[in-house]
Amino acid sequence: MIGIEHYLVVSSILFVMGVLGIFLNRKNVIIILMAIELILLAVNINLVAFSSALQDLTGQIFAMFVLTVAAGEAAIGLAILVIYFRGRGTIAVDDVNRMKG
Amino acid sequence: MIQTFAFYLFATIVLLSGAFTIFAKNPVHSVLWLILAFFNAAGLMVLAGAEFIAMLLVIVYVGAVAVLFLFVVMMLDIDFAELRAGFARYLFFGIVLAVFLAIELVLGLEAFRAGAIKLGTATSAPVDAAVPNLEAIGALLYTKYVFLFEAAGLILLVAMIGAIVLTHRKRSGTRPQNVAKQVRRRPQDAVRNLTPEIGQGVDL
Amino acid sequence: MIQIIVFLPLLAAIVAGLANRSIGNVPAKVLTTGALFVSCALSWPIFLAFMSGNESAYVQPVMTWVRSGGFDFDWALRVDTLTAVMLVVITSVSALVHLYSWGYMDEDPDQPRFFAYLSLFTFAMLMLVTADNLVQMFFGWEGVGLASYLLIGFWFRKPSASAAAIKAFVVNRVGDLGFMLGIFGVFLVFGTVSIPEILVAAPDQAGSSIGFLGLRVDTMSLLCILLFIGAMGKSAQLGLHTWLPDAMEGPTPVSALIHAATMVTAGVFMVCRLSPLFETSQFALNFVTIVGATTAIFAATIGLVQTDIKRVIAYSTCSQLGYMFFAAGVGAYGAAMFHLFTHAFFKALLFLGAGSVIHAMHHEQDMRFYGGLRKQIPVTFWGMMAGTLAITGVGIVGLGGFAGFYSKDAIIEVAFAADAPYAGYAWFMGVSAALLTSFYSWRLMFLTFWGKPRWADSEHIQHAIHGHHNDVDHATHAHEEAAADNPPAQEDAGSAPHAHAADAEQLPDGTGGYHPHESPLSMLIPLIVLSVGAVFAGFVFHNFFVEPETAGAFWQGSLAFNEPLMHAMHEVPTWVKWSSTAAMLLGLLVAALMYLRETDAPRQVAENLSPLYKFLLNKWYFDELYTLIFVRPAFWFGRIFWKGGDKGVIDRFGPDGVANVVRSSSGLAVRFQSGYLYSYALVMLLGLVGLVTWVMVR
Amino acid sequence: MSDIGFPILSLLLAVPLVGAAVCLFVGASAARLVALLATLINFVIGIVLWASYDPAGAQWQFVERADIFGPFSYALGIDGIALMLIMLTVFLMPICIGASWNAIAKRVPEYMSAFLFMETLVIGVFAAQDIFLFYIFFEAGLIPMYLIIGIWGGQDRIYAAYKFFLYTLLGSVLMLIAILWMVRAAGTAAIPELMVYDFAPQAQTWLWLAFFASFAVKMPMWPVHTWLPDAHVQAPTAGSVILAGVLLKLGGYGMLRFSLPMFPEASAQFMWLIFGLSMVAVVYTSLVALVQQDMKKLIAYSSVAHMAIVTVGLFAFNQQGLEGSIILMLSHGLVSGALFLCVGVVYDRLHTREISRYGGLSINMPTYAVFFLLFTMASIGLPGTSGFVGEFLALAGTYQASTWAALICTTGIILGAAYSLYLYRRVAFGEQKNVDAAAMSDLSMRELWLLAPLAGAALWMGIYPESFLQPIRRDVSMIVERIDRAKPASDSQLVENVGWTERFRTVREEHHENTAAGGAH
Amino acid sequence: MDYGQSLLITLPEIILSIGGLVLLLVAAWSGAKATRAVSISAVALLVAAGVATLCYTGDAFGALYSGDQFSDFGHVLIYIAAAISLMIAPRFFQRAGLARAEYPILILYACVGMGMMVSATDFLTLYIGLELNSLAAYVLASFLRTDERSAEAGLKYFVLGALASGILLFGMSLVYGFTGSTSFVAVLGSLGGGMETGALFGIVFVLAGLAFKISAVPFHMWTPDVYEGAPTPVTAFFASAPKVAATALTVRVAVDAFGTQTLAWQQIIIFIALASIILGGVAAIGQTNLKRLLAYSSINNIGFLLIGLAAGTQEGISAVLVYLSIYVAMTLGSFACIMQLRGPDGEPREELSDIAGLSQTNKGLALAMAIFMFSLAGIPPLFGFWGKVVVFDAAIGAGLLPLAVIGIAASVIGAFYYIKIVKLMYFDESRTVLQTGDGKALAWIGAIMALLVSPLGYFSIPLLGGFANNAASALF
Repeated sequence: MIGIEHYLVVSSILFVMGVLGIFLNRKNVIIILMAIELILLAVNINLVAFSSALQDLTGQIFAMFVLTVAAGEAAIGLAILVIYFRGRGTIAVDDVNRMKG
Repeated sequence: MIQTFAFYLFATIVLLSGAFTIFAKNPVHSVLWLILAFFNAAGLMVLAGAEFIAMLLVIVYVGAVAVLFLFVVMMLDIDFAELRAGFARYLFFGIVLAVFLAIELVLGLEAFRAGAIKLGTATSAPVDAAVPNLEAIGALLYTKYVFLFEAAGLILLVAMIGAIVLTHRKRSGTRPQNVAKQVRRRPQDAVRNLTPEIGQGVDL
Repeated sequence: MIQIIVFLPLLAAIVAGLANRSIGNVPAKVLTTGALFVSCALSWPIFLAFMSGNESAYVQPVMTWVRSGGFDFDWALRVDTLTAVMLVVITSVSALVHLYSWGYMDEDPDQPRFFAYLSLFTFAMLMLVTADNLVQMFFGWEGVGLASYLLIGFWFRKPSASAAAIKAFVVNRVGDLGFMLGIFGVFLVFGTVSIPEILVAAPDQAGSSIGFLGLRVDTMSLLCILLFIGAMGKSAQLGLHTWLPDAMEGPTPVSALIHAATMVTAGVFMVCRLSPLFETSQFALNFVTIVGATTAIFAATIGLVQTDIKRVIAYSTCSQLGYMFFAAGVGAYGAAMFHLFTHAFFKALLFLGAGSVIHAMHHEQDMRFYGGLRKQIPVTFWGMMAGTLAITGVGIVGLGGFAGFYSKDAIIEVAFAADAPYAGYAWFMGVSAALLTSFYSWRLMFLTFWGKPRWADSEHIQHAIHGHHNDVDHATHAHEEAAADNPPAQEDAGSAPHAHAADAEQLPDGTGGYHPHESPLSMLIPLIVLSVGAVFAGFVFHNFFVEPETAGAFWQGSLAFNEPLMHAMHEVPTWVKWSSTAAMLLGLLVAALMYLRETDAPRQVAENLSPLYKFLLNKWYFDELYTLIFVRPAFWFGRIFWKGGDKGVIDRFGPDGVANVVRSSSGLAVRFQSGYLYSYALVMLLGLVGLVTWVMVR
Repeated sequence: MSDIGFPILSLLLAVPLVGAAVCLFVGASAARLVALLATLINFVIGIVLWASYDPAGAQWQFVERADIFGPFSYALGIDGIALMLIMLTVFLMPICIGASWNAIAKRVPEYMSAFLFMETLVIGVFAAQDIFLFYIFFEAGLIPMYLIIGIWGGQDRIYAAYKFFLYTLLGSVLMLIAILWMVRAAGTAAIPELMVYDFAPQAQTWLWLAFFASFAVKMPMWPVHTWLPDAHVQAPTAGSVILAGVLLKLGGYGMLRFSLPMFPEASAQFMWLIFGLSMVAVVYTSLVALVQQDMKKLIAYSSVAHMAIVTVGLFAFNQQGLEGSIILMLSHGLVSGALFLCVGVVYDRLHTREISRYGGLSINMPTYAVFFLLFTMASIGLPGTSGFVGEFLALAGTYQASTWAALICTTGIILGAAYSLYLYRRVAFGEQKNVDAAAMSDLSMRELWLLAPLAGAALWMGIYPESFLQPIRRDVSMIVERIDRAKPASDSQLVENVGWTERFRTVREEHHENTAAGGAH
Repeated sequence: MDYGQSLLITLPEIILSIGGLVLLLVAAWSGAKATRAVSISAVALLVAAGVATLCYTGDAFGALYSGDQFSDFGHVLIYIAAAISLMIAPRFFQRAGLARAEYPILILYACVGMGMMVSATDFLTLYIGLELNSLAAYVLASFLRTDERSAEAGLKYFVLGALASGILLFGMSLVYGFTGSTSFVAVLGSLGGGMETGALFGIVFVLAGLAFKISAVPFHMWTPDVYEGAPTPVTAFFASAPKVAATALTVRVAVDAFGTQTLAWQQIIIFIALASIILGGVAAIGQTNLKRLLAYSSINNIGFLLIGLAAGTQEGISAVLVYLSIYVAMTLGSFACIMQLRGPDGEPREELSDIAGLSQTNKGLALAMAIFMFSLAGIPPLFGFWGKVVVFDAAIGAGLLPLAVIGIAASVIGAFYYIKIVKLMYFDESRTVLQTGDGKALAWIGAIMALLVSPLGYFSIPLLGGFANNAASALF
């Protein structure tokens, strides 16, 4: 068995990477969406690892729900992206600042 | 041993492809890297004994989500050349911050402590080795978590409604054929005779 | 009866003041003057009753005033010998001044107002002298201050008049500060402000000490000095005298009533009223003596060189008040009161006489433009003469003389006789001042009534001659008077002026063709009556006021009558008794020499002693000094506090500063909200890292 | 229920409130009438209240109480002090309405409504017996005053309105925290019970400071006074009247009702803070008043100086000081209000407050000049006017507590005379420099009717202050009794029969003892 | 597990879900014509759900869902807010040409999610409810899809919201791992026996995720942009119902799940409370857009709410609920007023400069707006003051005196911009002639809310206080 801490390290790094992806990206909103998926992936790894370590299925159930929600989220996110693109003709992150202050 | 090797392989690839997902300049590449990351994460999960979730990950993410991404990337007709430019602005600060957070997390979670991590003790849904993973999950899902299961369905419903509400549009620019109108049309309505005077032109 | 005496003038003042436009001039004048004559008529019987010993002190309660945790004082009218003396002085002089004003103010459009003020003043003064407690005395004290303010500023269009009015009020308030603190201290020490109770309790507190401003001082000295500061203000003693000469901006009857006969003597009255209190503190008495004696000589020196007829008399008043104070300081309260009494008559007489002269000279007040008026206005002349004889103390030792002879000489003698520490100083100053008094009084007489007319150069007279004059023209005069206020210093009082000579019609006799005429009867009657007083008051009353055998019974303990001292006064060496007479004669002689014989002498003296002359002419530079150290800094600090303090510091660093900080931090916050997704995410991450770090290091 | 079987205090609150509501729905002229009527009715009710008040009766009279939630209740009731201040309010209000009769031309219904609302709130402050209720009324006064200054004010009205609002709000929010703490500690929100509750001395210190923050701003004390001149200058005449006449009294009332009886030890501890600030205020603001060119600003600064005397009197820890301060507050309410009215009279004619634009008004406006003079004299505390009784008693009380404070504050009578008379001289005396000023007509009948009652009241209070002292006497003595235990040592202690030779000796040791006992120096 | 009982307890959610489905079908068949009918039905459904929520109490589906008094309070408040958001919306969307039946349906599903949030006693329920609400909210934010600002708002909301739920999830996974359960009760018990750093991190991450939902500093960045960009009725909805749900959720998590580790989160709450008060106040001063300004105002108000939570006592929770109720009334009222502002062309106006001189053109509207502003500033006698009183009272009761002092002093900053709006309406002269009034619904809602926060509101104190006390007692 691989120790739980290994999983935790992997998921932590993945999580941080996802977060990094959100605010380092200046050019493309889609990549941000993908970064979000990475975060959720990290969470899922965490949940499954804990589930396994705890010998408890709740974690896996949780992971399943996360998956479901992630799918829904992706759909909504992309839909918003689409209408945004329709309106502005761009998905560059730098341009998403009509409102500020 | 093979487990350990597999873990490190999967873990390394997950992290690497995760990094490439973020740093790839072409969004299409990003999506592909993401798919790779998902596959390997599924591998990690299999290692942890969650076969069902692993499969689900592949099916849902790779089969649906990632393809959706790809679809949208293509559909949006983005000028990729323009998107090539780098990260600039918060790069340094952001990385420092992220690394700091990662270190904190790792330290905080005490992965490097001599002893094992003291986890809680689970009581709610113990794993029964005799029952297959899929069956056990199914049993839980349709009994204890049925309420949430239904609610998750609502989430998908909302996502669907949302996607439709936002993206569906009546195409006002198209000109479909109107057969009845065509049939009803008579020559006298369509033609008129004029005798224009010189230099006056015709008033359409 | 006493209520009628006191409140009738108030009633008259209210009616005349408020209803002046509906009832007209004459009824207002009749009402006020009538009220005063009634008061006067009722006062004399009281006084006579006390003289005859048929009456003893009593208190007539009027109304509750303030009850505050033991700090209780009511409206009440106290009548005793001291009050009775003051009653007759006040009501008599006031009645006469009212009458006099009929004539003097005849051309003024605002007569009801004037008479209302006069009556109001009389009321306040009566309240002061009938006070049973210190606070009511303070009421009268400030009330007369108000009336004085109003009357000085009566011709309010004159800038100088309104300035003088403010000056009088504010300087008096400086004294009142002392008075108020004195009252507070009295209450703290005795638990009451009732005068009789204080006087009874005072000896018990002699020698006790009390904290004041972080110091520990003798209780009674402190109280007496604080109260005396009030008296100094009202009675224009050295340091707080500056308002009195300026107060001459008011109409002359006002000067006679308020700034000679009554109000200014309130300080003396107060010291006498509280004499048992002062008796408990030798230190305070010494202080009173020194202040009084110094004022006597100081004011007299200034009087020597003034050219404005009213100002000469004003300084004379100041000086005479000094006499009264040092008399009180050495313990001769009876003598002080006696001088107050006689002085009221002869000084009012002098002022009214001066008013008559001014009236005749068409509001010219500069003595350098007078001369030779003896024949033109004889009644005035003789009245003034009586006054001058009285003030200079003309008389023969052992035989008798004019009023001042009795009262002033008594003071000088008693100063010699007293064994108080500074009595010797007081005596010397007294005699010296007598010399100066004689000089400036006679100088006034000689310049005004003797010599050749020098009217032609007066602008006032010029106006009169050329018909520029009209009835409501006081303000115009005022400007010129203000301009003439500070004549060039080189110009001596006695020399013929040439400042305004440019367009004067040069007639050989110097009259410019102007013929002064005697004042109307309403003005002359008071003169005559007061002349009688000036001549006979001393002779008639000295037994009651100062004679050791009889005065004790007369005063009935209403002041601390020191019988042994009065005996000692009679025992002084003969040369002492003659000293003041000699001083008087010397003064007369020098004055006559300088202003009748060698009319060029004054100018030479002035030139030879130029610094001293300037020093005196500028009144020892007191006004300049006060302007420099009080008035200017007050305005300067006011501006600093306002612009620099309120605006520059408090607002700048307070509300405005905070508002600016908030506004600029608002700008910062808004700038942070850049609109970019990544910066939003960064802030969230920052927050997350912050919180995680916080819980880790905690 | 009240002693007279009728919730008269609630009625007192309700009448203007109803009037305020009605005003919003009627036209300009009707609104004027409604406002006048409501304030007059309230005045009459006030007289009934005064007449039914029994100075020898219970401490709290006309008590009404309705529990609302937790410790919070709708509780009304007054003692003599509150009665007097309520009388002041109901007396000034009709005058304010009258003063705005023609001067306010725009948005009259709202204006009248704001004023009536203000009346309710101010009366509420004085009548509240629940500390939350008090706070609600206290703080709510900001709203109508903000609007009055902001809508109907002068040129810089917005700056002034902001300054007024935020200054006073910042002052009072801290008080709210203190109130909450107190209610929790004492277990009651009833003011009468809190007034006899003994808070721990350490707690008192910061509670006192929190209350002080609020009351000092309201008062206003130096150096948090700078909102006042701006507010006064910009406010319409009636706004200034009510601001000076009533709103400033809230600070004094608060100190009297809360700071002193609830925190006696802290009050003693901070006596020197109060004295120090007040001493500075008297001299500082008087000097500032001396150099003002704007009539209202001058009077505003003089208010600060007068209020400083109120504060020293309050913290003198004796009957005279307290009673004097209360009378001075009442007097200042009348006199300052009247002075602002006087300014308003000429402002209405010439539309400038610049002193130099006037002059010689005694000539064309003699009646006006008389009133102006009377109020000026009352302002500088001439005996026989209301100002004297207040100042005199307050300073007498102060003298017993500290001779330094008494000396410095008494200089206020000199400076006060200087700037007031200087103002009067420039306005009423002298030549008529300006043609338009010279052409102004004398007081109209309406203006006369506004000023005359104030003049009468000022004189009444000066000549027979017993009418006003009697109702407050018992209440003041109760406060004095309560704070007596913390009374700081005075620097004016009498020592019997120390030898003659010791006079004028500086006894430093003794001085230090005194100051040590007296708290912070 | 008794399913029948559980279903009864979750009846409000079931009513809304099924009702929503039916309405969806109706909408699908009749298209935009049915919008009005669907809206009315949706309100009816909310009423029914509200009634249902009060009928049954108890735990449902194991310990996943709790229908206690606390959740009742939350439900009712959410339903009221949602119903009002529905009522004010139709005209707005009509005018925009986007009157669609999906709006009420999405609101209904958001309400289902919010209902689950306030009733959640398990992290799973919490997550599902939250996401249900969030997904609906993302769509609602970009509902005016042709409007660039709306789309941008949706995008920002979505991205940051997803990030936040990632953080939240990560935290929940840690909590799960280190306590062994997702159930609040079990977590509470497990944490009671000491805490691993991992669990502590979990708590921090969970709180951070929730802080995003309630838009507390520093997780507030989305708020101004979303409030500004979203269609105004949606903004009104965002400012009310989800705030209630998220706050109630935060309270429940803090107390029910982390209640044995108060020290771990109290300081965090205190920090973000003060930061919210100050930043909400300061940043609002520079705003020129009314909706944006109200966004900052909501941040500011969340700070006050959190002060009550920081107290961590029953009293504090009760105070939070009272404040929340008053806040909902104030904020909905403000939006009802803002929505009545229209330019001469009939277009909605939402700039600060537009309301200059409003008091001259529309007295009633200006008065109502002024009441809301003074109330938000916490000036008595308006009812907003009472909210501040109870909150600070609770803080003092918990011994958090410095917090109370700083908090209340910072509230003065907020007053600055509230009175600025009053100043604009009353002191300034109007520059543009506005059409005001937009149907009776808005006017009535504005008026009713104004009455509620007017001094008359004090009459509701016993009732409101009683309910809030009961609700709070359910958590302890």
